[in-house]
Amino acid sequence: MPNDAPEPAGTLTYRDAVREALGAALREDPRVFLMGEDVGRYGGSYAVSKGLLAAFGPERIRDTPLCESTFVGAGIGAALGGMRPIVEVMTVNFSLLALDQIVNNAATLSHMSGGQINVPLVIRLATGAGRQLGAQHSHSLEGWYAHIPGLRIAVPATLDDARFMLAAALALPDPVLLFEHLNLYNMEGTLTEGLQRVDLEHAAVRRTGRDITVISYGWSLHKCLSAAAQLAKEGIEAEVLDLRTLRPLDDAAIMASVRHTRRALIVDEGWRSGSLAAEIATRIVEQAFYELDAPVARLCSAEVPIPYAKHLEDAALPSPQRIAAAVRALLAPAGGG
Amino acid sequence: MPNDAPEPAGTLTYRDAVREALGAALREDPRVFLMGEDVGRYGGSYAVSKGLLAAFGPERIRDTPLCESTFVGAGIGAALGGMRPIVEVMTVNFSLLALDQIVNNAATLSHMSGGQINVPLVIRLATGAGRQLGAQHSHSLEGWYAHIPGLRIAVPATLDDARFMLAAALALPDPVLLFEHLNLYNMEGTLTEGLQRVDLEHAAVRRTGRDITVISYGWSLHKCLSAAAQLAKEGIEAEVLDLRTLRPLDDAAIMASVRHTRRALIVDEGWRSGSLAAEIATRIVEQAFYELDAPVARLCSAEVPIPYAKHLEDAALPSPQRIAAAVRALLAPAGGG
Amino acid sequence: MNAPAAALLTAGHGLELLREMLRIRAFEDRCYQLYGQMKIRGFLHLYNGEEAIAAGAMRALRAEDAIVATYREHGHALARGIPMNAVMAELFGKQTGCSGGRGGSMHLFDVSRKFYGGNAIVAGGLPIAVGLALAQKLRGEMALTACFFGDGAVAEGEFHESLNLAALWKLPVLFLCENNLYAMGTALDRAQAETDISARAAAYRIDAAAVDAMDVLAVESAVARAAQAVRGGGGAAFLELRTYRFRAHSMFDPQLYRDRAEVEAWQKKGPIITLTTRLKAQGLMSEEDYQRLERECNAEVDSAVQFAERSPREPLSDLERYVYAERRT
Amino acid sequence: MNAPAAALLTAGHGLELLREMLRIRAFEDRCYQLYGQMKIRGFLHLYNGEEAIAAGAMRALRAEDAIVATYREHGHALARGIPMNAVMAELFGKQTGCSGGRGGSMHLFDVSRKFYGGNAIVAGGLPIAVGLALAQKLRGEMALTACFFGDGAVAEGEFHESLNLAALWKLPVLFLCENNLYAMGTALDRAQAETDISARAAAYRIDAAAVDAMDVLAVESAVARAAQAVRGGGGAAFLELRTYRFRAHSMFDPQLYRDRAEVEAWQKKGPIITLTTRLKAQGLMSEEDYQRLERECNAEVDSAVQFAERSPREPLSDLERYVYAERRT
Ligand SMILES: Cc1ncc(C[n+]2csc(CCOP(=O)(O)OP(=O)(O)O)c2C)c(N)n1
Ligand SMILES: Cc1ncc(C[n+]2csc(CCOP(=O)(O)OP(=O)(O)O)c2C)c(N)n1
Ligand SMILES: [Mg+2]
Ligand SMILES: [Mg+2]
Repeated sequence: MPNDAPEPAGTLTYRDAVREALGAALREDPRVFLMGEDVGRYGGSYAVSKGLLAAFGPERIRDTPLCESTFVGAGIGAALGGMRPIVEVMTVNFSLLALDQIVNNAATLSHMSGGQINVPLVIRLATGAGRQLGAQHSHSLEGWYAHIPGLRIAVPATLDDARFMLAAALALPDPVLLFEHLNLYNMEGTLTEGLQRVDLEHAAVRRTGRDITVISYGWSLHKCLSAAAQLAKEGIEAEVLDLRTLRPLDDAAIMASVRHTRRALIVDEGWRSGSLAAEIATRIVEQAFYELDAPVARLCSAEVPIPYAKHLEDAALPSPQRIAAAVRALLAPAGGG
Repeated sequence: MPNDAPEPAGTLTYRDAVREALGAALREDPRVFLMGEDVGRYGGSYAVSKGLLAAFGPERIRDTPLCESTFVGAGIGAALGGMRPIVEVMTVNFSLLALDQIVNNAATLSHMSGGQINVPLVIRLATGAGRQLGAQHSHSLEGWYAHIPGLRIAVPATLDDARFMLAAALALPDPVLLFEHLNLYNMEGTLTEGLQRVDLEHAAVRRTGRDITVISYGWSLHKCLSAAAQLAKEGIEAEVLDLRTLRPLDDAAIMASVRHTRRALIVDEGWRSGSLAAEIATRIVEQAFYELDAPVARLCSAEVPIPYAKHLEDAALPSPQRIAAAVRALLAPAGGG
Repeated sequence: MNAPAAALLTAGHGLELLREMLRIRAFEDRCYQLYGQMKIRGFLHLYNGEEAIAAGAMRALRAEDAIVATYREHGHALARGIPMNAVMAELFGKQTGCSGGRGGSMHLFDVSRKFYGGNAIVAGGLPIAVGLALAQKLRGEMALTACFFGDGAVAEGEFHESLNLAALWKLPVLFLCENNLYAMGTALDRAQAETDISARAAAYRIDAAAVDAMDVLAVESAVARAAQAVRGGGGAAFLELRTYRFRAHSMFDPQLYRDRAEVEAWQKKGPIITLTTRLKAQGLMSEEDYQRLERECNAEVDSAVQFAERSPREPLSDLERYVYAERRT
Repeated sequence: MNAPAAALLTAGHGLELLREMLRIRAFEDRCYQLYGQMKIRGFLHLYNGEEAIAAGAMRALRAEDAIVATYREHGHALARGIPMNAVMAELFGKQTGCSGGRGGSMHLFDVSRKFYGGNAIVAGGLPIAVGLALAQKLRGEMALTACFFGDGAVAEGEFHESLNLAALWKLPVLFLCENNLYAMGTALDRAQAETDISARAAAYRIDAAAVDAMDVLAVESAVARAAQAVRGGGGAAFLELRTYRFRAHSMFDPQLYRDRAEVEAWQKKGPIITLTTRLKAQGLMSEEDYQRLERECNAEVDSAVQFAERSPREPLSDLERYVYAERRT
């Protein structure tokens, strides 16, 4: 953990927090390096790594050519060779080009070698929609990745997690994918004073409530919190759970909250069919069916390649309004049965 | 539909049925061609296309170099250009190299172009585990692919579907992925007499029953049928539903059966977390919660890269025994609540 | 550079090329402003400095040829003949846009003009172009597929796979690499072990040449010659079009990776200046002609903006349309 | 072929190389039988005919070098020094196998010998090798990474990306392409527009040469020389090792794509025959010596089979182990 890293004073952005995390990791462990497209001279396509090249030099802040499969695979190899690479895939959309390396190698090598090999690789990816980038640049695939055994998937939604999840990921000998939602980079706030580390195991209750559990992560978490604030004015107390890691899922935290509120809504920017929301809903049914007062519900993105036009894009994504409406519907007297 | 194709007489294998489907499609429509690794001179890595090169020549049975991303992308382009390509990706495992083309292009072009473009492309892929091929050759990712809007996913589990789904897929202007499980190729049987076509919309009840609905597809369907036969001896009548298409899912057929039996087990060779089984379970909860007598259950593969050793591989996959046990457990008096 | 010598110039020919470049330039400059006004959103990649490629190449191609481009494709769309109204409306996200507002700047489509997009995945268009050319060959068409892409795409695996397949199968693909020396902030020599891109293409046994793409006439004649060879059944051809991007990569790029002086030096030899100087020197155009062309182009842009502004948006109820085809073929 | 001349031969040296090739051959032939007996399952790709590559190359490499191989890697594993017992037990799916029975024929691992697998995805090992070499460079090791792959891999995008990256970053990778003229049933000239693979590699500015890989001494000296250049900091090197696969691609291959006569012609110039003839001609080995070597190799295989047969299987309760690391590093 960063001992010598200066504690940030006052307000910072999520982007700053990630940058500080990178700086601390690079300072602390000579095995760490950052590699990806335009992480160096350009300063990172979302300006996350700006200044790091000057501070750490081109051996440790490595600009790569456009070759996602190979620089991700090289990250795997470098991890096998004793380094602690942080590979930045500019966005999750381009990670599809590297999927063979991630799924067939990073995720399998440990098991397939009978435990001889670890792949201590961290992959950072920008994710998500909402910036009118169109169908090829707006995927939310972190839930999809969470299907793959051998990977760990984590999603920092808060400044604290943006600042400290990277160190937690680097401390694990497994491949960890960290998904940073585009819309979070400009989020401002302060770090929790005195916080030195976070884990990659536990979900976190970000708001307590008694009437329903709203489960989310990443950028959607903030939409849930804003819906919950609105609902509170109407007398509905929603508990908001931040999953933080999508693989493994913290079943205990999910069930504890649902047992308490007896209702659950899952909010997920992924497409509905085959979403992570479906997985969570199913686990709740498997583990807490008889304690539910209503069917588990989910709110996801419309099942369309995300369109460019703003009104269509907005309509395709979860919004605080739709979240609040879904909560109200779940709390309405049950129909059927 | 194949008019001039001779009706097959008597017994044939699933492999034969796929080959007949290919032959009929090639005979019937000059726009159709087959392209992939070793589909020609080698005869197909699972001997599916054996003989087609001799019958149709190298322009229509095109051996490609090893370049999954490009020959799949070329299939997309050829479809745009007025052909009806059938692209064979030798196995789903290698399709990870082509995922960018499939997800970012095949699935998006129609919507992204405002409906100007169709991608009438059929991709055939061998899928599944159970042959001791190890972690990189045993993926069951058809359920994972079903997450992607813009794609249609179909899984022929019977000889009839192996024989006629291809024509149904070619008749659609959308990209269709057809998944053929390795273990099915040697399955023998006869085609339904007089059958000329099948659709890609409806699930099919393969065995009727009153006590529980067992939902599956592909190779797992046969495990379910064998479990159902065993259970029948014990007086348990399981209804077995063959999904046939994983995207879109036939919700109506699923709910109709579940409303009738009031219990459901989903059997899926995919890994459990984020499986198609989760999606189906969630839909049942969303649409038929108050009609359930027990929590929906699912039986999937263990969450491990599939190991080589036979005893470990067997332990990782659903089996008739485990299916039967899961059914019995669901029918046992409910605990909890 | 082993490009063919430019053809003898007439006034009509020269002014048409100049007009096309000026149209594109005017369009791009307006887009820049409109982005600042938040009329256009998303990623916006401007083509300033590279106009000679789209203008010269499209003139040398035919209506029956298919086109595949990148996310920096306004120029290609306009030069191909997609009405400026439809392109501008697309950037405004309107129903009258050439992709119904669903595509935006990076995804311009017009199938009636065989313009198969805009592709926002670097090198993602190459396999599609190979497939279009395969269809052309299988259908016996006397057409080719022109595939535009940047120097950055050369590092991607799909570049390699696509060049090999096109060469192996002797497909009518014309690869047009727009080498503007940078992929975002990554200079060519920090991306490629071998920076001679046309030499790289030749390693696949594809006829390849480099062209000074600040000279629109050189582009036009090189493309015409290569296209002729491809149409003649000679298989794929490759041109490296040496150019420079005058503006930032996109609207979010502070350009830390290059000097202002470098940009200015290139601007002095830009394609519009080059042709203008030549036309004037040869007495084929007066300053007045030039001014008139510029006015006409600006007027066209003005009216495209008005068209886009006034156009309706797609109804929300249509959000889920076109994910699957509505017609059965 | 511009390979270096083979070194002067001594009896000891020659017999060691021959023994290594005979071991591999005996192992592969036994595997063939064991597959028929269903002791070995899954995909099985045999190395007959190509033994000179593994035997020659491994001798020229050092313990500190890292190795990445393909699914046809029994020979590499054995020549690298993984005990035959552990390799055979792996094929039997036993706990004592070099991957605990979880990997099988295509996934042999031995990290203590820097043998980073077996990889069943064609070209999938190349990026990993590039990364291992990057680690070696960053850590200042005087080591290299040797990456074996087939001619089929040359068409894949990862070949291109990996060669470019290794060349661009001057990484200590030694690319060893086993060109056996076929990728499954696809002959080289139906896969590659340019069939001269070492020329292709040179297009990335990597030192490349082709070697007659039916001559184990030529392989050994070419690898030794290339390895020296790489270790000296010269960046990546590439050898195309021209060889031939005597058996079917895998156990499911009816070999429709080549003539028996072609196979037989190659068998006559196989690496074992070639070296045997030479050793005898130079009076460095008697027929008796040869018989003894063969007997010893067969005995080693016998005992490996016994070891594998008698070994325990992983307990079922361990199925879910190793998906994630158990130790924290
Ligand atoms: C596969 C992929 N990786 C990364 C990106 C992000 N990106 C967009 S444009 C670009 C640079 C491309 O450079 P070049 O091909 O030279 O085209 P130019 O922008 O110079 O016209 C990058 C890295 C992308 N769109 N696709
Ligand atoms: C990406 C990928 N595509 C297809 C396959 C199936 N396959 C296995 S081996 C092989 C041929 C490879 O040929 P080559 O690289 O020449 O190696 P060789 O088998 O001749 O040693 C193919 C197509 C695969 N394993 N991986
Ligand atoms: Mg560029
Ligand atoms: Mg080969």
